[in-house]
Amino acid sequence: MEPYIPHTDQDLKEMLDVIGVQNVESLFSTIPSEKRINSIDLPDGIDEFGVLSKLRKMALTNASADRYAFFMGAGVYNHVIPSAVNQIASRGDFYTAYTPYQAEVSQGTLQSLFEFQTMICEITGMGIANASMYDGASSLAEAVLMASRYTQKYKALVADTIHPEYLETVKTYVAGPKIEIEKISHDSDGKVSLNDLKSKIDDKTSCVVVQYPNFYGIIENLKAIKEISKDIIFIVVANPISLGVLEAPGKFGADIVVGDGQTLGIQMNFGGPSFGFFAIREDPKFVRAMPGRIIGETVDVDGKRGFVMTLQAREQHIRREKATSNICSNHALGTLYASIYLSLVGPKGLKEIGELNISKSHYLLKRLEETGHFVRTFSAEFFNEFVVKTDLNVSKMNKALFKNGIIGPLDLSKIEEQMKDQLLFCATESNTAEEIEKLISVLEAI
Amino acid sequence: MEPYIPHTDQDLKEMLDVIGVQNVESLFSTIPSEKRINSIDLPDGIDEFGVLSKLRKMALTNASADRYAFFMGAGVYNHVIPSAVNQIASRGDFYTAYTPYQAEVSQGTLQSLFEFQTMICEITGMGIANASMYDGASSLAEAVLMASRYTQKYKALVADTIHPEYLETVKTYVAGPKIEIEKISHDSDGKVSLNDLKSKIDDKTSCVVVQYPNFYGIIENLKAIKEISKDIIFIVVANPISLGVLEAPGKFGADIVVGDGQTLGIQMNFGGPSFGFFAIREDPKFVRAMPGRIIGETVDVDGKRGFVMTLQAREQHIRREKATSNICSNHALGTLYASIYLSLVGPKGLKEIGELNISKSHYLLKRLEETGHFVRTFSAEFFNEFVVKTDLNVSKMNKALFKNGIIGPLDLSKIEEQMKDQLLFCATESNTAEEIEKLISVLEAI
Amino acid sequence: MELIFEISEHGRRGFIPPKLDVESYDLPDEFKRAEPPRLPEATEGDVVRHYTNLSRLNYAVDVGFYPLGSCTMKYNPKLNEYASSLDGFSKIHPYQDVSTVQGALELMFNLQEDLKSISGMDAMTLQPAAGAHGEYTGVAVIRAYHEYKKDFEKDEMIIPDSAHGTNPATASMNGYKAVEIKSDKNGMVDIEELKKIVGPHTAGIMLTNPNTLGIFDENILKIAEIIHGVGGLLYYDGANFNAIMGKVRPGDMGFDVVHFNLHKTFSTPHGMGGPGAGPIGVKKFLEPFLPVPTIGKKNEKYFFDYSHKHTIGRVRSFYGNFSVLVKAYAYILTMGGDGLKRASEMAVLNANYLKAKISETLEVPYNTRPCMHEFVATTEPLLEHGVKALDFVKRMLDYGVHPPTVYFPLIVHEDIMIEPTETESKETLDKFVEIVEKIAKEAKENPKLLQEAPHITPVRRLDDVRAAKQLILRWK
Amino acid sequence: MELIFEISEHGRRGFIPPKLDVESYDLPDEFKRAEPPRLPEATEGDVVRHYTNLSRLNYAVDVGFYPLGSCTMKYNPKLNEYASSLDGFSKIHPYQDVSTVQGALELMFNLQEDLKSISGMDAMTLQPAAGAHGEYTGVAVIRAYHEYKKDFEKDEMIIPDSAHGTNPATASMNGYKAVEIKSDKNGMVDIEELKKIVGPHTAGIMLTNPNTLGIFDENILKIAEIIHGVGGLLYYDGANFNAIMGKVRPGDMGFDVVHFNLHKTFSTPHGMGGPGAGPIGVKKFLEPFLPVPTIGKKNEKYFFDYSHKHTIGRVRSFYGNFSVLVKAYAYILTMGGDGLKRASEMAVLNANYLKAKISETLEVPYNTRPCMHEFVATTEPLLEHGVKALDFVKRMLDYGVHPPTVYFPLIVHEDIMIEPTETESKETLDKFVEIVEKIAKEAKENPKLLQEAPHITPVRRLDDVRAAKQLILRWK
Ligand SMILES: Cc1ncc(COP(=O)(O)O)c(C=O)c1O
Ligand SMILES: Cc1ncc(COP(=O)(O)O)c(C=O)c1O
Repeated sequence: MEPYIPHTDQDLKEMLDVIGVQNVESLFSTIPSEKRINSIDLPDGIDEFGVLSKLRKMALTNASADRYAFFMGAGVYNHVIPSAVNQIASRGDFYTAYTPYQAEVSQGTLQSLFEFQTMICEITGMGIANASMYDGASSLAEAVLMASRYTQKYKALVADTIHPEYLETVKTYVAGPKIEIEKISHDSDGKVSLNDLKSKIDDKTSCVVVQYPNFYGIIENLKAIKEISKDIIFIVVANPISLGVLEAPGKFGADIVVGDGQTLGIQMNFGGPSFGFFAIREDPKFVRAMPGRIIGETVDVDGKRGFVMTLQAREQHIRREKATSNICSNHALGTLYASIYLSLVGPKGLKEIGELNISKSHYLLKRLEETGHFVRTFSAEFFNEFVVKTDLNVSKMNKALFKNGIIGPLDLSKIEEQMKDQLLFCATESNTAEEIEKLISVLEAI
Repeated sequence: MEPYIPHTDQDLKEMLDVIGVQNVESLFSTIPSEKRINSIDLPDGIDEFGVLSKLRKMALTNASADRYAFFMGAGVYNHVIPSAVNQIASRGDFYTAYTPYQAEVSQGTLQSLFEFQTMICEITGMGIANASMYDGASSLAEAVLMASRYTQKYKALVADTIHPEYLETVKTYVAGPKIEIEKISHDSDGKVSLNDLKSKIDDKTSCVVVQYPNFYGIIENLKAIKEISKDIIFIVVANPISLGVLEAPGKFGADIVVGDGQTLGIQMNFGGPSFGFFAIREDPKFVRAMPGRIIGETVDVDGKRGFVMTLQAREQHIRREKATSNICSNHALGTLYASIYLSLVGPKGLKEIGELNISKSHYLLKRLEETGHFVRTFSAEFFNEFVVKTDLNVSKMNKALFKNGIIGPLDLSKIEEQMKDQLLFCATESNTAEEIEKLISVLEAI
Repeated sequence: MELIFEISEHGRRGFIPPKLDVESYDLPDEFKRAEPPRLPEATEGDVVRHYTNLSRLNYAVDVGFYPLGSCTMKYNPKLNEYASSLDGFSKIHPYQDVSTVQGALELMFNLQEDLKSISGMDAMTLQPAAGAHGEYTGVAVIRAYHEYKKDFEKDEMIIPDSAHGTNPATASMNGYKAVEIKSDKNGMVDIEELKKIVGPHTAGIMLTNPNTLGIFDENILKIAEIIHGVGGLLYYDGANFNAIMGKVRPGDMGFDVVHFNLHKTFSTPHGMGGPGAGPIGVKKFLEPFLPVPTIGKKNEKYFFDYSHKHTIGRVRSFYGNFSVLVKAYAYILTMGGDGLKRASEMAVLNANYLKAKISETLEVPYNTRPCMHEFVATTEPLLEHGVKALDFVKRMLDYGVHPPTVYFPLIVHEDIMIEPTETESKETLDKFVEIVEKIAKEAKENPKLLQEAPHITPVRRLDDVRAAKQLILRWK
Repeated sequence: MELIFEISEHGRRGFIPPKLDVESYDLPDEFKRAEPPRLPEATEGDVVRHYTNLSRLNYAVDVGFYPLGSCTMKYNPKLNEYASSLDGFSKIHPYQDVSTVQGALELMFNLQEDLKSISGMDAMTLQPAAGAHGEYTGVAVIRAYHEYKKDFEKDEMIIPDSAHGTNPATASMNGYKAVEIKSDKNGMVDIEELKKIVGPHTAGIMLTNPNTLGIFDENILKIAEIIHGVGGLLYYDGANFNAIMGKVRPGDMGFDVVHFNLHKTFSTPHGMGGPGAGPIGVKKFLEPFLPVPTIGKKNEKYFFDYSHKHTIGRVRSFYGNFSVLVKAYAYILTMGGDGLKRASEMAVLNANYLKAKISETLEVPYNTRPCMHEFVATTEPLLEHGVKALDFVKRMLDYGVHPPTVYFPLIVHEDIMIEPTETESKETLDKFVEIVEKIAKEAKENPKLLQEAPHITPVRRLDDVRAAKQLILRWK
C-alpha cells in the first residue's frame, strides 16, 4: 500500500495540527458511531512482486491468443493490431487524463476525439458522430431510446439476426420508457425477412434495427430494408472493420449507425472494454436528441483553432432528468485505439483487411465443406463469419481442437437452444493458411 | 517496408524535378559502376504480422524467466523490476532522442543523467560519475587505461576473482597501449591473497583491480587491500544492487569504481544492453583523465538552472586522437532505467533488497548442504552467490532441473576447466521459498 | 496542431496487412463500397508523431496535481497497467469454454467477494461499464423489484438537489419521476422536507454519502428508516466511496443497492473520460434481479451464473470491462484491507488540511464539521471584482495545476469543489494553497489577469458559444 | 524543474520489496554500510510524474524532424520495440544452456548472415556495443593481424581530416599513430598526398564512404590499391551505410573490415545517446582474429563458436546488445532486400532535394555532384552580421525542429550538416526549407534574434563556459 500514499509521520503531525484535531479518527466523527467499523475483512496488502506472481498465475491458466489459434467471433474478434497502437495509447498523458473539462489543457484528448468523430463519420457514411458510448450493445439500446424520444413512438422492430446480447440489452433498456420490441424474423438465406418487416411496420413504429453483417455473418440488404421502412428511423448496427469493403450504411439511408469498436485495434479483453460508437445523419435537430459527449471545433481568444465539448445542454450534468441519456464517463480511451488504428491502416489498409477477412473465411468454409462434416445453414453472402451444421459431436470436436492449440467455433446451441449442432465459425486476417489446415486436419482425425 | 517511407510517386516526381535529374538511379552515379549492385541478396520485406509471427516463434523456443525459476547469476541477475520502470522508460520522448547535443530541447535527458550521476556517486561513495559506458567489462577496461594514462605506469594488478569475461576484456584493451596485466591469486576463503598482492606491487604498478562482491560472490576486504596498495590507483568493480547493505567502496579509499548496471532495473536481455557506470574520487585533475560524457549544472541567459554536457575537451569529437577514450554513443537509456529504479526503491528499499539477497542465498546454501551433495568451496562471507562442489553429475543435474522448470546454477568448469564439479549458485529477492524447496526436492530425487 | 487528416497524403501507408495466403474470394460488386472512406494516409512515423505531440498537450495525473472534485483523480499504479496487459488477460475471448478461462473467472469472483466485504452488500455484478451505468443498473433492479411485487404505484425517485446529474437522468431513463429534495442548512437532506414528500409513490432515494459537498449525512439512519417505511429502497451512489473505506459500509447504513466507481476509488485510470467500471452490489433480497451472468464458484471451479430468477436482463454485452476489473483487483491486492482504510483516512486528512488552509482565503460554506474526502469553496465574493469561479480556475492553468470542479454541486454559487485524494503529498497541497492565495490576490488587484486567463497554455480561453452555434463536429 | 532529490521526503517509498519468506541471515557488522546512500525517497506517483515531465522537455524522433547529420535519426518502428520486449527475448540469461536459447541464437545467426549479404563481408561479430566500439574492435583485428604476421613496423593509421573524432581516437587507443590525410578540392581523399604518406608504417586507413561531407569518394578503388599495395588494410566506418544499401558493398570496394551502426542504418532507437550496436564484418583472412564467441550453426543447431584461432579476445561481456540486435533483425525482416535498397534511395533523394532547395539560401561547398544521404552547408557569409552557425541553428529550436549537426566535419567553417533520412516526407523537408529561409532573412535583418536564440524553449541558451568552470557534476 505504501508506495502510493506519501504521508510520513511528520506530515501527519503537521497536518493534524493545522486542522486542529488530535488524530485522524476524529475526522470521521460525523459517521454514526453505531455503524462505524474498524477494519475491512480483507487480508493485508502485499508487495508488487507478490501481486504480480498471483496475477501471472491466474493469467497463465487462461488460453490466450498468443498461444492458441482462434476461430471464434460472435461479437469479439481476434484481429491483427499494429504494435504502434498500444505503444502510443499507453502514454500516461492520455490514459491518466479525465474527461476534458478544462479544454485548454486537454487539446490532446479533444483533438483526438474530434478526429475520431470524423473517422467514424467517414467509415459509416454518416454526418455526425459522438465521442463514444460504453459498447455496441448499450449504444444500440440508446439508439432505440433516441428513436422513441425523437418520434414519440414506442414500438421498435428489431431483426432477430442481431447479436443476442444486444437484443437482451435493448430489452432491458426499453423497460423504463416502455417501448415495445417486436422481432423481425429471417429468411432461410439468413437475411432479414422483408415480408415480415413489411407486415410489422405500423404508425407506432419508431425504428427498425438490423445488424450489418448480422450475427450469423450475413450481409443484410440495407437498400431493400430502407425502401420498406421509409421514414421510420433506420438503425444499423455495423462492424466497423467490415466497412472498408462493404458499402457504408449511410449510403443506404441509415439514420443512426451504432456498433462496437473492438475490431478497430482493441484487444479482445475477455469482452471489455472496447467502446460503442454512435453516428447519425447530419441534422441539426436530430443531433439535439443524441446521447453522449460531442466535440466541436472553435477558436481561442487569439483566434487559434481549438476543440471543446459542445452541445452539452443535452447532457446529464446540465439537463439532469431531462437529459438525452444518463451517460457521463464514456469510453474515450477506446476511441484513441481506434483512431490510431484507422490512421495507421488508412483507407487502403482497411479495404485490404476486409478483403482478407472475406477470403479467409470463405476458404475456411470451403475446406470445412470438403471434410464432409459441415453444411452451411444460411445461403446468403457473408463477411468473416458463417454458420454450419455438423454431424460431429460438438463438445468432443471443440475439445479435440483445444488440445491442438485451437479455440474452435461458437456452439450456437449455447446461445439459442434450438440451434443444436450449429456452429458459428470465424476467420480473420489473423488466421493463417497453416492454422486453417491444422484445424481441418484435427477435424478429419476425429 | 512501406509503412516507414513516405514517398508517393507524385513526391518522387516533384523532387526529382527540383533536383534536376531524371531518376533516382542517377544520384548514385558517383559510385564506380563496376562495383555497383542492383539488389541485396535477401528476401523481400514482409508485413508486421508476418515478422511478429516469426519472432514470436523464436522467442517461444527460449526458456525465459516468466516461466522458469533462475538460480544463475555470474554477472547477470534475475531481479524484481518495478512495473513503473519499463513503463516510463519506454516513452518515445526518451528513447527516440539522440545524445543531447542541443541542450535547450534535451533537458529531460540531461537532468535525468545529472540525477543518475548523483545516484551513482551516492551508492558507490564516490565524488564524480560519468553518464555511462557500454557495460561493466568495458568500463573496467577503460578504468585500467585511465590509470595508466594518469600515472604513466604500465602494470595493472588484477585479482583473479574478477569476472573472467571482464578480465578477458581488459586483456584486449591493454594490447594497444601495452599495459602489462598481472593476476593476483586468491586464498582458500575466496578472497584476494593479500600476500600475493603485496609481493607484486612495484613502482611500475598503475593500479590494482578487485571485484566487490567478487565473481564467486565473496565480499572482498577492501580495507585491507587499500592499506596494502596505498597510492596505487585502486579500482573496484562493484555490483550496485549490493551497495544498499555493503559499505560503499568510496569509504575504503577506492579511486575508481566501475560496474555493470543491469541489476538496477534492467532485464537480463541475454546479456545486453545494460550499461557500465564509472565513478571516481572527487578530484578536478583526475576527472580530466576520465572517459565518457559528463553532465554539469549551469544556468541559461535568464539565470534559470539547466544542464549541459561538460568537460567535452576530453572527448573524441574535440580532442580526437588525444581523447581520453574513443567512446561516443554510450548507454544513456540504461541509466534512465537505473535512475527510475533507484528513485522507486530508495535507500530503504535498496537495503531491504540487499538483505533479501543475503538471506535467500544463505538459506539456499543451507538447504543445499542439507542434501549432502554440496560442499562450499570458499569459506568467506558472500552476498547472493556462492560456489559449491557437488558429487552429482552436473549435466544430469541441470537437465533434471530444467525439466522441472528451473534454470540451475552455472557449471564453472565451462568457464574455468580446472573447476570441475563446481557450481556457482545464485539467489535473489526474486527466488521464493517455494522455488528453493522445489529445487531441493528435484536435487534430492536425482 | 494540424489534424491527422491535414498531414495525410494520398498513397502513404502506416501499416501493411498480412499477405493473402489462401485463395482469394471476390465479393459480388453489389456489396462493395463505392468510395473509400477518407481516412488518413500516413506513415507509421507520421501517426506516432501526431499522437505523441497530441499527448503532450494534455494534463493528466501522470503530469501533476488534479484536484477535480467528485472525480477522485488519484494516482494510477503502473503495476495494474502491466498486469492487465498480460496476454492471458488481454487476449482471451468471452465465449471461450469456461474451462479455458478459469483464471479470469477466479479473478472476477474474488473481486465480487472483495467488493462485498468492502461495501457490506450480499451480491455483486461487475457488468456495468461506468458509474452512471451502475446507477442505471441499480435503479433498474429497484424497478424490477417493485414490479415483481406488483407495486406499480411507485413511480418517484427522490434525489437531493446536491446530487450529480447522472442521478436524476438515471431515474428518468428508468421511467421514474425525479423528485428533488432540498438540502438543509448543514448541506444534508432536509429530514422534515423528506417526511413530507415520501409516500406510496416513493420507489426509493438516490444518495451519495458523503454527498457532493463532501459532507457525511449524519441522518442517514433516519433517512433509511423513512424511505424503508414507505416501502422504498435506498440507492448508494458510490462515487464518493473513497471517503469511507474501513470506516462505514453502505450495507450497514441501510442502503439496498450500491455502485462502485472502480475508476475512482480503486485507482483504475480515467482514460480521457473512460472506460471505467461501475459494479453494483445489492442486498440478498435483490439478488434475483441482478443482470446475468454473475460469477459463481462450485467445487473449486468457476462458472457463469445465469440463475438469477427475476433478472433485469443485460445492460451490455459480455461481463463487464474486464481489463478494468483486473486493475482494480490488483489494486485491492496491493492495498489490502489495511491499505484501503488508510487510503480513506489520508484522503480525508488531505481534504481537511486543504480546507483549513484554503478557508483562510476563500469562503467555505457549510464549514461546521470536518469534511470527508472533498469540500466546496466559493469565489462568490470576487464577483464584485468581476471575477467568476471560472476565471479563478482558468488562472490556475497558468500556474500548472489542474483546476478543481466548478459550478457543481448546483446548490452553491460560484463554487469550486476540491478533492485532493490520498496520493498527494503535503508539499503538493501547500503549493496549491499558495497558488490559490496568489490568484485571490490577483483577483482583487488585476482581475483582467483572471478574466483573460489562461495565458500560457497550448491554446487560450476557447469560445464555447461559437462551438455550439457554428457546429463543426467533424473535419471535412 | 526540481531535481528528484529536491522532491524527496524522508520516509516515503515508491516500491515495496518482496517479503522475506525464508529464515533471515544477518551479515556481520563489519560488512555493513554505515550510512545509507542519499537516494530519493518518493512515492511511485512522484517518480512517474517526475520522469513524465522530464520526458516532455525532450525533443525526439517521435516528436519531430531530427536532421542531425551523421546520426541517421530515422523513425524507429514500434514493432521492433514490441518484439524485443517479448519475455522470450528479454528474460533470458547469457549463460543458460544453449539448448534453452536456440531461438535467440538463431536470430543472431540470421542477423550475422544478413549483415554479411548487405556488406559483402565474409564473417561477422555482433559483440560491439556502438559504432566507436566497432571501430575499436575492427582496428584491434587489424593490429592483431599485422602482429600475427610479425609486421611490427606498422604503427600508423591514416585518417582523413574530414573523419569523425572516433576514428583518430580509436587509432590511438589501439596504439597507432593517427596520420591525417587532407581532403582535395572535391572533398575526397587527396590521392597524391596519400601516395606520399603511405609506406611500410602504414597499418591501414579508416574511411567513411560516403564521407562526412556526404560525398562518395570516387577514388575508392584507387585508394584500396594504394593501401593494399603497402600491406595496409582498409577499415570502413559504417556510420553512413544508410546511403549505399543495395547500391554498393564495402566488401566489393576493397574494404577489409567494416562496422555497422545498427542504431543508425537499421533504425534501432538512440536512447538519448545509447545503447547502440556496432557489429563488424571482416574478410575471410581476418576471421581468425574476431572476438569470441560468434554464432555458428551445425545440423540445424546453433552454438557459440569459440574457434577463432587468433582471436583478439573480448571487447565486452557476453555477446552484444542482444535486444538491439532483435530490433535490427525485425527491421531487416520488415524491409527486406528491396526495402533496404529503397531506404537508401529515398535517403539520398531526400538529401539531394534538400540540398537543391537549401543551396538557394545557404552556401553548399563541394556542390559539384549529387550528394549521398547528407550534405554540408555553411553559414560563413553570415559572420559579417555577427551570426554564427550555432546562432543559426539555435534559432531553429524556436521553430520547433531539431537543428542539424554543427561544426562537423572540421574542414568546413561554420558548417551545418544535414541528414534528413528516408523516413521524412517532402512536406517536412519543405517546411524545414521555409524555416531556413526565414532564419537566413532574420540573420540579416535582426541578428540579435539569432544571437539570443532560442527564446521559447524550456530553458534558453545555456552557459557552457560556466558549466566547465564551476564544475557542478552532481546534486549535493
Ligand atoms: C457523484 C457522482 N455520481 C456519479 C458519477 C458518474 O460516474 P461515471 O462518470 O463513471 O458514469 C460521478 C462522476 O463524475 C459522480 O461524481
Ligand atoms: C561518421 C561516424 N563514425 C563513427 C561514429 C560513432 O558511432 P557511435 O556513436 O555509435 O559510437 C559516428 C556517430 O556519431 C559517426 O557519425
